[in-house]
Amino acid sequence: MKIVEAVWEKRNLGVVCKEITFEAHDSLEDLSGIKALVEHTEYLVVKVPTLRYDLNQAIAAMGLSFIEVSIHFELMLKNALLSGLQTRLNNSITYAEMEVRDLELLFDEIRDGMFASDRILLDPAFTSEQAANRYIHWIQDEIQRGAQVYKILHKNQSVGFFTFKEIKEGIYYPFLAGMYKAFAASGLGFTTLRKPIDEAIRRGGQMISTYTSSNNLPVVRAHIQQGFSISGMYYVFIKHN
Amino acid sequence: MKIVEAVWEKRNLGVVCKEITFEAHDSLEDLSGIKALVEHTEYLVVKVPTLRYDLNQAIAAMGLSFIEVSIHFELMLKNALLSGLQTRLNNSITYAEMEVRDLELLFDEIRDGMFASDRILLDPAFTSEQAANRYIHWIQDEIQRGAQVYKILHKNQSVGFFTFKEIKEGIYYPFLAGMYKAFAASGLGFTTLRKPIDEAIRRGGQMISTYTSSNNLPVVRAHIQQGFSISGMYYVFIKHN
Amino acid sequence: MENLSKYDQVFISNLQVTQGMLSTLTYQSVPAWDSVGHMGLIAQLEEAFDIMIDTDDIIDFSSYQKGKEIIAKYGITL
Amino acid sequence: MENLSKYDQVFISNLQVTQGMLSTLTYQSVPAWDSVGHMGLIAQLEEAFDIMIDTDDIIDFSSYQKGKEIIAKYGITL
Repeated sequence: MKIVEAVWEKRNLGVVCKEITFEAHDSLEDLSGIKALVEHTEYLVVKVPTLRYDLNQAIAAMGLSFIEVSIHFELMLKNALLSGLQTRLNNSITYAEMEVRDLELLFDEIRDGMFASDRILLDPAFTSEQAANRYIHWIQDEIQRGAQVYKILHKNQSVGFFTFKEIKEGIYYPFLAGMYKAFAASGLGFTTLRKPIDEAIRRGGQMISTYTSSNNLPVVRAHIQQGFSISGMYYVFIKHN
Repeated sequence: MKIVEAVWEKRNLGVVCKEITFEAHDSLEDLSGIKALVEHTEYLVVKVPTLRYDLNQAIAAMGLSFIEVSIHFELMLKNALLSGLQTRLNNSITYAEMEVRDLELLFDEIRDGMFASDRILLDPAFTSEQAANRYIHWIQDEIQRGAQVYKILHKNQSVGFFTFKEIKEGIYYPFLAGMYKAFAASGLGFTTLRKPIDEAIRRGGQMISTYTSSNNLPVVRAHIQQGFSISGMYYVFIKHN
Repeated sequence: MENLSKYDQVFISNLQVTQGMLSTLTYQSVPAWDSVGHMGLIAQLEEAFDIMIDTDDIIDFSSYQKGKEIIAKYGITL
Repeated sequence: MENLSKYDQVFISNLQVTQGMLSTLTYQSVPAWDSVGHMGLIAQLEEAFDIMIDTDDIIDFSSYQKGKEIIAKYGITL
């Protein structure tokens, strides 16, 4: 069991947030130690590995409610898949690192509700402003720490974006990506996964490691279609005090 | 919302069981109509589509607890994938329809705890005998209704099994499959998915449609590796009264 | 007429919809018509009519009805 | 010695384990070593040592240690 005080969420969401992650070998007895946390933390997030119904049940009994599965995806770059049609389309789409005004456009799109399946946005205890601010702060923090943000371009028009961060030598984590509203129904969504793959290949990397929510079925499907495998799943429960 | 009285579970598990499935367009108000069911059904199973935190939360508040995600998989046979090594192995493995004594072996394996991620087996309110009986009855019922059960063979030895059922013209549903205990760590597990594909191709079919539990990560991974796509996901909650 | 039924069949088999749902079908109106489904749909239309659809047309292909106009541009009479 | 480090490296890169975990590593002891992981592992060992492993040996390949014995049968000195 790992308990993290998510200090960044205090600024992002304005509440004290703690995140508890259980591992497969943790026992039910470990729960007694977190009773006070469960009762007093303003916003508590608990992640439980699959196949642990004993934990699910005990956590639900403590008043937490299930909100999503965090699905972890991995792709060895040499296993990346793309159909003939996608290859043709991908060749007509480019990407470039963002400048300041590109970031402003991105932040406007986020404020407009880009991440509809986000657990903060789904939660009536939070506002859409809080959800948007959290993403914007997250991106700004990661840029400070050396991550890149790219715009995806069709005929010089921004159609979407992706982020890019090296988490271990040759292993990249595109922590956020998405399509802009005007192109959400364009079929180009696959490029938000493919362009990070292209960039990782360009940099001589080996692997992409990322995760997504079960509430975002289109993005889960897109990962699978492009050759990602699921390396793990965690059930996510939340509680407000 | 669809309510099914699962009469077969009365015989299988010895309790009155009802299954409620919500669809994406159902409203939170529909919950008030099931209050009596939730309070009085001996064993209640509720399935909720993803992205409906309002329903998850309301259902948890009624005392149900989350147990698994039911992941629906589909494969157009022409999209089936198999690595070179798997193709070589698959060619050295055969399958044949079961005879009575093969079924007895299968049922012994099931009684020995073959389906470790089953939501009945995970549930302390049920015994492992109930869980095994349920599978055995299920297979017997499906045979009665015209389904086939095959043994998977390596050098004339049974290493596992799969079931096979046509649910629509050219669409097959292998409702159960698994490896026998002595071969659980053999790497041959992929054949429990591939042999049904081979049989569907042999019969001139178009598609395999099936589902599995998020609690069975190895089987989820195996589907994805062989080209299946996820067509939908339901969060499954249960309650005992 | 034969082309229309071919066009319909691509939607029915790719998106698991019924004939009755076609006339009002739009991108994202069924779970199967997402980014992955869109690629499958376009690829099968290209194969069925032996055409190659431009990127701009693939992006604009937002509904069953809109798709008819687009296919017509490639000389296919539905 | 060079063969042993090649052998170890296949496990480390395929199953995302550390060197320290290898000696006691068995099938299903980490989530990555399931049926899918087993295929990736065997395929990469075949490539690394330019051998073709028999079906029976693939089935018996149940641990890091057992695998050493199996690889030795193919004339590879670890």
